[in-house]
Amino acid sequence: METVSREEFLICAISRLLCTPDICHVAVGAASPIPGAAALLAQATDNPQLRVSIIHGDTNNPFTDGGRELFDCAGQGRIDAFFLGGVQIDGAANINLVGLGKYPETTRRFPGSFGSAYMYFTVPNVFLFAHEHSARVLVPRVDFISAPGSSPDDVARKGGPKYLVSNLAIMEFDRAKKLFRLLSVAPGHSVEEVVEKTGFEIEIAPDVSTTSEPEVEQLELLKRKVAPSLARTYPAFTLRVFGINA
Amino acid sequence: METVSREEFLICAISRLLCTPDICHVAVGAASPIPGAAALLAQATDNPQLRVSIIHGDTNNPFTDGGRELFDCAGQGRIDAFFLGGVQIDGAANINLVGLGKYPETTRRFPGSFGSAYMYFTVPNVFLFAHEHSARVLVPRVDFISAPGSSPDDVARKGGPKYLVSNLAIMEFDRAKKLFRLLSVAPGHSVEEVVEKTGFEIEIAPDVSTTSEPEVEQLELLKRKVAPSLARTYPAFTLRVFGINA
Amino acid sequence: MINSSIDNLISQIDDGALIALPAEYSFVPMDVVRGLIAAQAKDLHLLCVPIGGLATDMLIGARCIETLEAAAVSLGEAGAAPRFSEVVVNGEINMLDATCPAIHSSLQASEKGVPFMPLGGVIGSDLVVHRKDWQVIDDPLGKGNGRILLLPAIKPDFALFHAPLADRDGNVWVGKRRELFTMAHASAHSLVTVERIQNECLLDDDLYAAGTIPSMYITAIAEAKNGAWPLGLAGSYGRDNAAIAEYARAAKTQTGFEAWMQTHLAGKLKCDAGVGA
Amino acid sequence: MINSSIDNLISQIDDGALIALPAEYSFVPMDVVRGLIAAQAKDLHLLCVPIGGLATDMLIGARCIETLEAAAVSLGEAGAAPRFSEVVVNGEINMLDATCPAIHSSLQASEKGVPFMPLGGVIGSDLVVHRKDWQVIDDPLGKGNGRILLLPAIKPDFALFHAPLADRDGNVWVGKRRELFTMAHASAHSLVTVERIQNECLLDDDLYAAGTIPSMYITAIAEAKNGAWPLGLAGSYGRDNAAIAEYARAAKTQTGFEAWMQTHLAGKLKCDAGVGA
Repeated sequence: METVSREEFLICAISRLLCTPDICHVAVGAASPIPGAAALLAQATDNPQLRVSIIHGDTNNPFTDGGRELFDCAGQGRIDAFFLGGVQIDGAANINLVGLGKYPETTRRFPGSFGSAYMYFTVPNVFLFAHEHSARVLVPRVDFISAPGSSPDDVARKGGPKYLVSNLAIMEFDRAKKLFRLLSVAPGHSVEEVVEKTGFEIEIAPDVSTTSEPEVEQLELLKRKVAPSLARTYPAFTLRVFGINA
Repeated sequence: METVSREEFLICAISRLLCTPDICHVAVGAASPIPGAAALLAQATDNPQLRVSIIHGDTNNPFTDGGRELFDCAGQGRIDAFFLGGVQIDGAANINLVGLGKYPETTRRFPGSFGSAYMYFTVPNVFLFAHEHSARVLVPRVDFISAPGSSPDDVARKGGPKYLVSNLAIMEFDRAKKLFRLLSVAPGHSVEEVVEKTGFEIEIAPDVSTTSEPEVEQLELLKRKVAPSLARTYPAFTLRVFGINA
Repeated sequence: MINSSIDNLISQIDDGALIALPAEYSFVPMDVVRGLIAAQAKDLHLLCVPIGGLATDMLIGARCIETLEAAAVSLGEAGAAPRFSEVVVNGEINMLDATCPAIHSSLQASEKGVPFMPLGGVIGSDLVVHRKDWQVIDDPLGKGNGRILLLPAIKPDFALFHAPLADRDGNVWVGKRRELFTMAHASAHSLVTVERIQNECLLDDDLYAAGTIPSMYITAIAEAKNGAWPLGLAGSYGRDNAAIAEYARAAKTQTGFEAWMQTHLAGKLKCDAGVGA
Repeated sequence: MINSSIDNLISQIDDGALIALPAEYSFVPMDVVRGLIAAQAKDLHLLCVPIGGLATDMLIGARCIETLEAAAVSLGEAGAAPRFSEVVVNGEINMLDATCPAIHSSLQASEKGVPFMPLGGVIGSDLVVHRKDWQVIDDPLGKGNGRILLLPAIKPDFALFHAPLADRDGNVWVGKRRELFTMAHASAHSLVTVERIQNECLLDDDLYAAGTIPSMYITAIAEAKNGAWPLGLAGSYGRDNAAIAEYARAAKTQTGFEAWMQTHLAGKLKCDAGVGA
């Protein structure tokens, strides 16, 4: 078996999480190549009915009512899964996409909250994606709440955090207890390492396991079928990870 | 000179009222052939910059954002003149498009308020059009207020009644005094007749005059240029009044 | 479901459903309306978007309607809507009088997933007195904008419309008839008839895409040639003014209406009427 | 005014104006942005609809911006927006952080002529703490919907965008880029550059009409071949990723930015860059 890249590993892991009857429509942002590939892979694997909408993408982009349609569509309850990142994520599943340090000055500024402050409330299964599993990203308390992980009863909320996925671990958010539970750890890593590199308290699932490696068929499908359709929307990513030009 | 029909007389009279620098954009409903013809005639006469939008018409219909665009457009302040009818109109310029008798039962039901309850508030120059000048239409108090002629200070209102036009008379609404003032009377009729056939108190302008007859050039323009372009939107009217088939 | 049948569309609409129909300047699904009448649909809540015409008058005459919300009902140049005028005076349906932009805004509220939308004007109209579901509030921003009307979201169970064209992926082209986008976005389901279904994906062509409602909003599509008759379908065929005038005359009485409907529901009489595509 | 010049467009934009620019997935008028920089525009209030990119970063680097409202600013695959990141940290501009649907809704409020629009979600985000112009109110309908956010209408002085096509009547085709309709409707003026102006009226063709902003919303149009470069114009030409990457590198420092801009504002260098139509 060839070496599996970090990106391929993540794509395959996320793809498995998307294969559930609850999820009929996954929307993915234009800046999210790994989730985009995972959603298309889930569709290609065994779920042809799964609808994958890549926002502002040159392919798999069904929107015809302008920039607001994604948000309207989520507000209507037509989107089941969405991905959000975070320069910081805390144990209450609050996310920060704005900056480090005290706002508004900040010591380091990131792009901004995008649609997170809305999508997090409206999409039932939000996947949080940590670009780095460290105590610097997974912090006790975010410096700025772009979008809160939970809401009081007097705020309408149909959506919220479902999983937190990183290169090291897959955690599930328990909305009742308001904490993350470790479900599985990447091959070659330990529960202890995950606990140490997570800057907030987590629960360990009794049946915590090792995250499955990509299957040969999955990888084959990813390279042959998914990557080419991804290339027009995420050209730099597709070139770097799969060596495919748009 | 040929006989001038009632419709031609009204079209020409309204057309003159539309030729004023305040009015750059006239919108006309699909069920308003006389105002529609008047607006197109004003444009053809000496005002090529006058924008005429015939809502839902097959011609002169610039709208591309669906049924709400007319109302949005008015809300944006982009429409300077609009026409409203009334099965009843009262001296305070309240209009009733819903029915006679006590609502909701009513003794006679008419189509309904359409967009009047909004357009009357947003368009600066609303022309009220009475299909019949009688004390049965021009009443002391309408049975149902589809749209009020004036509003208290705590209700935002940029628009309202400007003129009331009938086959007998042209009256102007005085927004400060909240009453109609008789400006001119159709040829062959008297101020006394107008007063008698108006079911509410009116003021008589000191310089009350006789409404001008259509000019030969106006009629010629109306038949040659306006009528054909009207035919696709108001086929029955154009056939009956001008003998032109769509 | 692409390539469904009109019967299948009708079978999805339970008695008591809240259905939305477009105005006559838009794309009215007359075959579906006839189907509902033939199936003796009952207790429907009909939302006219925003004005009713022939379809509304027929559904009222056929006793399919329990509640009607509309800014107006009229046959346009063919005159008053005869069944509507009589039935409303008799108090036989629950009439919710509205004004055009209020209906558009209520649908936009559902489109955006918010519980209400504000609308300027209207205050002082007797509509507000009678619409217990409408609410006037004081300027919530405190910026001197005064009182304003709030309209509750309306979420139809079914948006029903006809369109010139769909594709095999379930996308529907309606061109500039954008109120159909709003209706489809706001409704739980959209049941659509079309003149024609093509193989090529409408979203692959930039020109068509601009006027295409994507399949995610569409529940089922059935082909219905001349499906808007006797109304017109802009760009495809005109109104059959003679047939509409005939209806307007016949439906002046309930007996006349019933005779007319019986004739016109039987068989494919509409094809005999000589409609050109 | 049809067939205006870019200079004429620029001359209409006074210092301090509130301008709206589309996101990079839409049609960004880069020639106008370069024109504003060359004319040393000052104290602009820039509304990104809803995300800023290259254009925003350039205007910030050129000191044209006093207030910036955006849901985010990023160069996309080319990475962080370098001038934005530095200038915001230094507190040199008045930054109004927002979230995408809030900006869309604020423009829709102006489009509808209402003082505010409600939006779900957002409450609990620190955005609400810092946006003094946003207001959270208790469920005004008393239907158990809970608290909700109200966003004040934003009425830009100028909507600025580029488009593939216009006609001699002043209608502009933007296809499915409907946010440009909303921007044009909401703004006092729309100044537009286009690749091409045709004689045939766009509204006369049903296919084009569906994607056409009518002339009543358009103040002036200037032809600008490759006017979105180095960004792409969907359906016409792609992004010039090499030029954008070069910008991203150069603009890491203010000196590098200024050198890059000087080179790129001088003459018609963009044509030498070999942009294919």
